[in-house]
Amino acid sequence: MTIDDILFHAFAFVAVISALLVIFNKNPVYSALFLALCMSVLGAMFFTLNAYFVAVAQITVYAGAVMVLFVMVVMLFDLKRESEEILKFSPVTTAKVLAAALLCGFLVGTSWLGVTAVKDHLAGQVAPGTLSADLEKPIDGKIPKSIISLSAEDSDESTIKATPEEARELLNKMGGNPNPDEDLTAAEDAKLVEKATATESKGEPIEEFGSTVTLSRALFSKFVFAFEAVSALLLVAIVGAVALARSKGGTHHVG
Amino acid sequence: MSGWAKLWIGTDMGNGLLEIIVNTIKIALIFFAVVSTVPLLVWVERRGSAFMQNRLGPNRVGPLGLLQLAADAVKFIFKEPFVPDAADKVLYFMAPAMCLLPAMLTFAAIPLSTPFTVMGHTFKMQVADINVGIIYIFAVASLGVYGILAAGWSSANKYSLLGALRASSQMISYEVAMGLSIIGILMKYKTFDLTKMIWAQTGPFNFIWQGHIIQPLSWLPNWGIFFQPLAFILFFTAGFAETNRLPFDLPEGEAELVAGYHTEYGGFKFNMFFMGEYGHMMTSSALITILFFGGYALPWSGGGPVQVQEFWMSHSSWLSQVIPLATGEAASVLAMLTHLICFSIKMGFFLFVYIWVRWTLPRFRYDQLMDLGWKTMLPWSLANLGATTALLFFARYNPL
Amino acid sequence: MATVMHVGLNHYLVLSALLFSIGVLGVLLRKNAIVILMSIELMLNAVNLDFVAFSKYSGNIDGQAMVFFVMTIAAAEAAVGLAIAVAVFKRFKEVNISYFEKLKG
Amino acid sequence: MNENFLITVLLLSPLLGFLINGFLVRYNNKSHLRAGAIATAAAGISFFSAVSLYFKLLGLGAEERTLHTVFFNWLNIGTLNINMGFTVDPISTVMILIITGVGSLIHLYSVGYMSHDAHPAKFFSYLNLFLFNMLILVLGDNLVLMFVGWEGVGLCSYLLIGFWFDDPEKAAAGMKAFIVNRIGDAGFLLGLFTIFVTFKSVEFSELSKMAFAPEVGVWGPITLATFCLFVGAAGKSAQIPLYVWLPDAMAGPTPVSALIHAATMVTAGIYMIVRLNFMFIAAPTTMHIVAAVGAATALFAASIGLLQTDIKKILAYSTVSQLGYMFLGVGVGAFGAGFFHLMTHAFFKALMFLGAGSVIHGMGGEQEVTKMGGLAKKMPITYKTFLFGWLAIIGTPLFSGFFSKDEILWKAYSSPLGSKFLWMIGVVAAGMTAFYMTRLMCLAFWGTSRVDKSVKVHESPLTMTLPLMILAGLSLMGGWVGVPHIFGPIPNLLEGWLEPVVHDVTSEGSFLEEWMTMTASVALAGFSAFSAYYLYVLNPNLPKEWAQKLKGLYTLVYNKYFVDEIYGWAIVRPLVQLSRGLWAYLDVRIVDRTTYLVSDIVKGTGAGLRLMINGNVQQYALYIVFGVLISLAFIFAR
Repeated sequence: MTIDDILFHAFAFVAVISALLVIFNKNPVYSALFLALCMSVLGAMFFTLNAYFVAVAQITVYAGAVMVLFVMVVMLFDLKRESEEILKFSPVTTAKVLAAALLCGFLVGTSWLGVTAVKDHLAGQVAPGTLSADLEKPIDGKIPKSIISLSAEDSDESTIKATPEEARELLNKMGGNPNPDEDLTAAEDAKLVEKATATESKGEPIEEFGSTVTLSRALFSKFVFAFEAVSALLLVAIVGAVALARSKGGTHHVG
Repeated sequence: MSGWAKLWIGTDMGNGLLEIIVNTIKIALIFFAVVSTVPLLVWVERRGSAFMQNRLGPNRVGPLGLLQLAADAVKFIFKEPFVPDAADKVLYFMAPAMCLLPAMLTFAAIPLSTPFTVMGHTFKMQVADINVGIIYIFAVASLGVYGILAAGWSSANKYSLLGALRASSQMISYEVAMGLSIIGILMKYKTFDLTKMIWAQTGPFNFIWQGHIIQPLSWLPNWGIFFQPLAFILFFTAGFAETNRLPFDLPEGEAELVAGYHTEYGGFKFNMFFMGEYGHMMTSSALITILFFGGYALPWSGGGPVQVQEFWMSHSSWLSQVIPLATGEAASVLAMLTHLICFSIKMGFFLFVYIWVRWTLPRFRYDQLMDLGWKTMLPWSLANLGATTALLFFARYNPL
Repeated sequence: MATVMHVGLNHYLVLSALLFSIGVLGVLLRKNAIVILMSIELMLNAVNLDFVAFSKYSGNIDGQAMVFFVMTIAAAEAAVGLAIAVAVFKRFKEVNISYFEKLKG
Repeated sequence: MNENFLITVLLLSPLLGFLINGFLVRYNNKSHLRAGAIATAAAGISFFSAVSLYFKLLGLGAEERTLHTVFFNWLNIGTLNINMGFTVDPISTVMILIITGVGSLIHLYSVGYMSHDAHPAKFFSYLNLFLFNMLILVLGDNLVLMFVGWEGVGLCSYLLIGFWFDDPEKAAAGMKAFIVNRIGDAGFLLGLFTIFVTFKSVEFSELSKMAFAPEVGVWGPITLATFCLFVGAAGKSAQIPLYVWLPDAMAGPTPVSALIHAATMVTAGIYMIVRLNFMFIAAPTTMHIVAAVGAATALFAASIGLLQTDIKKILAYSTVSQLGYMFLGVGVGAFGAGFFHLMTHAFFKALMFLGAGSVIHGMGGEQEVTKMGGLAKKMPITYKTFLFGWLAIIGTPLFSGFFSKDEILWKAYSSPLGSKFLWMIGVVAAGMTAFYMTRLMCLAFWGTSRVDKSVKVHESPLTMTLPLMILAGLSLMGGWVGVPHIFGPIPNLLEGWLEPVVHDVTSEGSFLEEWMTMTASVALAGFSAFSAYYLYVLNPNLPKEWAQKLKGLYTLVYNKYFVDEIYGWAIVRPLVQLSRGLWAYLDVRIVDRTTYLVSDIVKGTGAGLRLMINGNVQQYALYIVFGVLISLAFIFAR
């Protein structure tokens, strides 16, 4: 139990509860506020995942802008508590709930078992900590073969190959480790490897993984077309939204 | 050792218990500092406005009327809590907290001074050292809208709702101009980290042109305002709109909306809105100081303990006798105190400007406000951004 | 117990799966068009979490870049969706999803 | 300038002219000068490049005279690899010089001829497009590319024959040409496929490297391929039995007849056979067929020409007959001779068509020779130039036609593939040619005038007469490049030029025999010419009396042996009836019912599925979830 673990479980709890409240609350205002909460919590979780800029963007864009828009619209409409039951019993409702539950089961199952299986499959070659430190977990249940092969192909060779010795050498070279002769524990080794492989695979040893610089490098080089396309999409969305929502004769139209 | 302490210390949780305790103390300190600055500001506001309007202001209770603050606080706390009948109770009670919380959270990221070392432990004068500090502040500040919206809606009052909608659309609109206005200076500093920004503003005025450091006007401090005056004006103006203060206090325009979103609030709940507003004001002033006026750093000087010693030795005859004695930890404490004072002076000036402007300028009309935000400030921000980008590009400021 | 509490990639994926399924349930069950839009946002957020977690655990920044695009598209979707909701509200004085069935050719 | 650039200019200049005239000029623009200037300039630039290429080629050694350029890889499917590649070698050089040279002159001529037309830009754009396609045909370095040009010129021919499509007869003539050509093209394609299947290549350079052993019998692949290709050639070059379209094609404007239906397109068949001479040589059976068909066409068409009264029809049958000569030449293995005649024929037949055009223009659209006469004085330049053409075609010694025709006849006589019978037919056909050409001269230019009083006959403008004069010069001198050996040590330039790529069959025959055959044919031609002059100028009433006496034969020949009627009765009518039957029974009862059944099934399914699509968005979302679940189940079940 590290502080990160505790934070994760706390955040996860809040996120799931608020997500449930989003859909099971009859008052849309509360739904929107709970969704904002859920998004903020996810943003906080991104901080723990070293995605600082994305975290802040998540809070600014989702919680600060998109959800404000929702809240404003809901409040402006003055939507009241819905009188209709959300979980009214009917065959269709049952089918919907069952389908969602089944989907949930599938997804959770694949997420939990699948990744564990991948890790065990690669355990022979993987340096500790590259995918997760959680390597001792036994497999129970059937392993979907496709997921193993898919993930095995996808996993980048360069992130797997660094050994602790190499990682330490690399970090010494770039001055990341202040005491090169210090005897490191296994856990610290794992962290070093993670850091080294993350930076090495980008070819930019100076910047920390997840920093704004690395992210913006990717955004403005590899994804520059997508970036431009998305900006065009935003423009189109703005025009479309204005055209849809305005009343005839503009906002100052009388009558 | 108790169970909890074992849990904290037994894990690889940073530096363990000490950090937890220090952080808790810092959080409490900052909170109380902000909260206790508010009455002071109120006093300044009331006295200042009185002098501007050629009257006296509160001067009966205590010396210079300073105890009036305490009296007001007591009044706020002991007022009868009143809840409108049609109000959405939960949100009605939560809204003031939702307003105050972002103000506090933003102030948590402000570096107040240089770190200092006592007994081998280094303490940062900042609750949370976030490497994306400036956008963190923007992000959290944007959450302040929820409090206002919740307050307006839950009061079940048309004036409240209209005020809330006005406030929130105003805040969202000016956020855009505000965010865009500082991108130019962020490009100059090449960081989101507030501390690094301050360090980038130390020393005399200089800049990089084609790979050479040029110091044309070394009698100026190396402050951001000299590089981006337009950005300063835009940011400062948007700051008024973000804090909902005059001349942009449309949400609570008493002639039209009674008191806007807090029409139905009274007592301590109203006080919390009040504190939230002043908290925003303080964050805003602190940000202006950090972005454009060198933050806590002494002007013309470097930011380290040695430079601080040099500063005192050259500016004060009696301190020059004592200062050389301060070495190591003592020097760092001295630097911290010096910088804290420096920061307080700069920030205090802008807080005063906020008050000054409030009692000087009349209120805008709502469409004028929106026009100013979208049709004037946004284009100017964009123009500033484009010009800065071009200039930095041709100056080869950031060689790749 | 220790392995379950010790956070790894799977924890993030499971959380994401849960949030996604909740979003799906919301889309299927709720009648209020705006809440349905919110549920869609929830699903997108779940995917964002996946992206960021994978990014962290594979040491590849591309996941974070994707989150960026997802966010942008979500914002655009929300804007247009809400505009449609406003238009529907103006016409029917309610935003029940069943009114959308009446929007034919 | 390098050859790639020159070839590019050569090809793209007409294309550019086509694009400018076709798309940038307004459809109803009547400025014939502007459109004509653009088109003529395009053709002129092309001609200039062709001349440059010729000199470039001349600078190379005799065996290396091949310029090859590949623009891009066009098709690459399996083993089939086709480049957009162009070859300039001695054969194609002669062709591009003829095409662009004669073409430029005809463009220039058309400026005057089309001056009163409503859509000159359209006309000139078509002409330019034709040039472009013809150049692709002759320059293409493989059979497929040649086929592209082959079809392209067919299209242009169709468009230009039916240029005045307001007249249903002319539109029908265009369609007839198109359909008859398709029959030939089918043969061409079959030949192409056979070659590709057998030799795994369609490139001329690769095919020519393969050694073909002469093939005896009827069913060998080479024989089959060459025969199919010959069917294509017969369609394009108007040989029996596919010649019927060419006389009708005279419906088009006269410059078109001169350019397409006399000088260039109709010779594409000859060109193709010369191009593939190495392959045809290896198929003696096909060669015999080619020679026989050529000889038969020469005689048959000449006999029809004897009694025609439309000036253009006479020239058309003459063209068919001369093309028959060329096939006779290549059929007996004298590729060089056939090619030589192709060249000289291009000169004098273009000249005569243009002269005829000039006459028609001067007569205000009159085409019947019976209504002309005595035009020599009224149209002196046209008359004098036409005279050169006449002298050339009837084989007057020293004129171009004499050399080429006599070379063919001599080869037909002496080649191992030829025979005395073929020679005899050739000589008789030559005699007939002299007769009907003299008859044309008599009726149109000599004798008394039968011109209607209302018609103001006038000489044509300079833009029309200038090409005539140039072509007249060429008709005289064009043959001097191929003087036969019996005339002494004058070098046979053309033979030497073509030698590296064209492999003639060596013929045996003595010096004396060659002189004798030549004298015989010239004598016969002279006699026929004189008898025609006697019949139509000195005793103008005699032909009518003879026509009365031999009424049956006269009717038969006058009506072109009723070939069109026979085709109509034996081929077209049964086809139409069969199609009617298929439409009434097969299409309505089986095909339509099947399609209705299919559409009913689809409609029924749709009606059923429509119940699912009820506008309930959440239900759609549920379907999506089901879909995801099913996909996930598949992944897990695997």
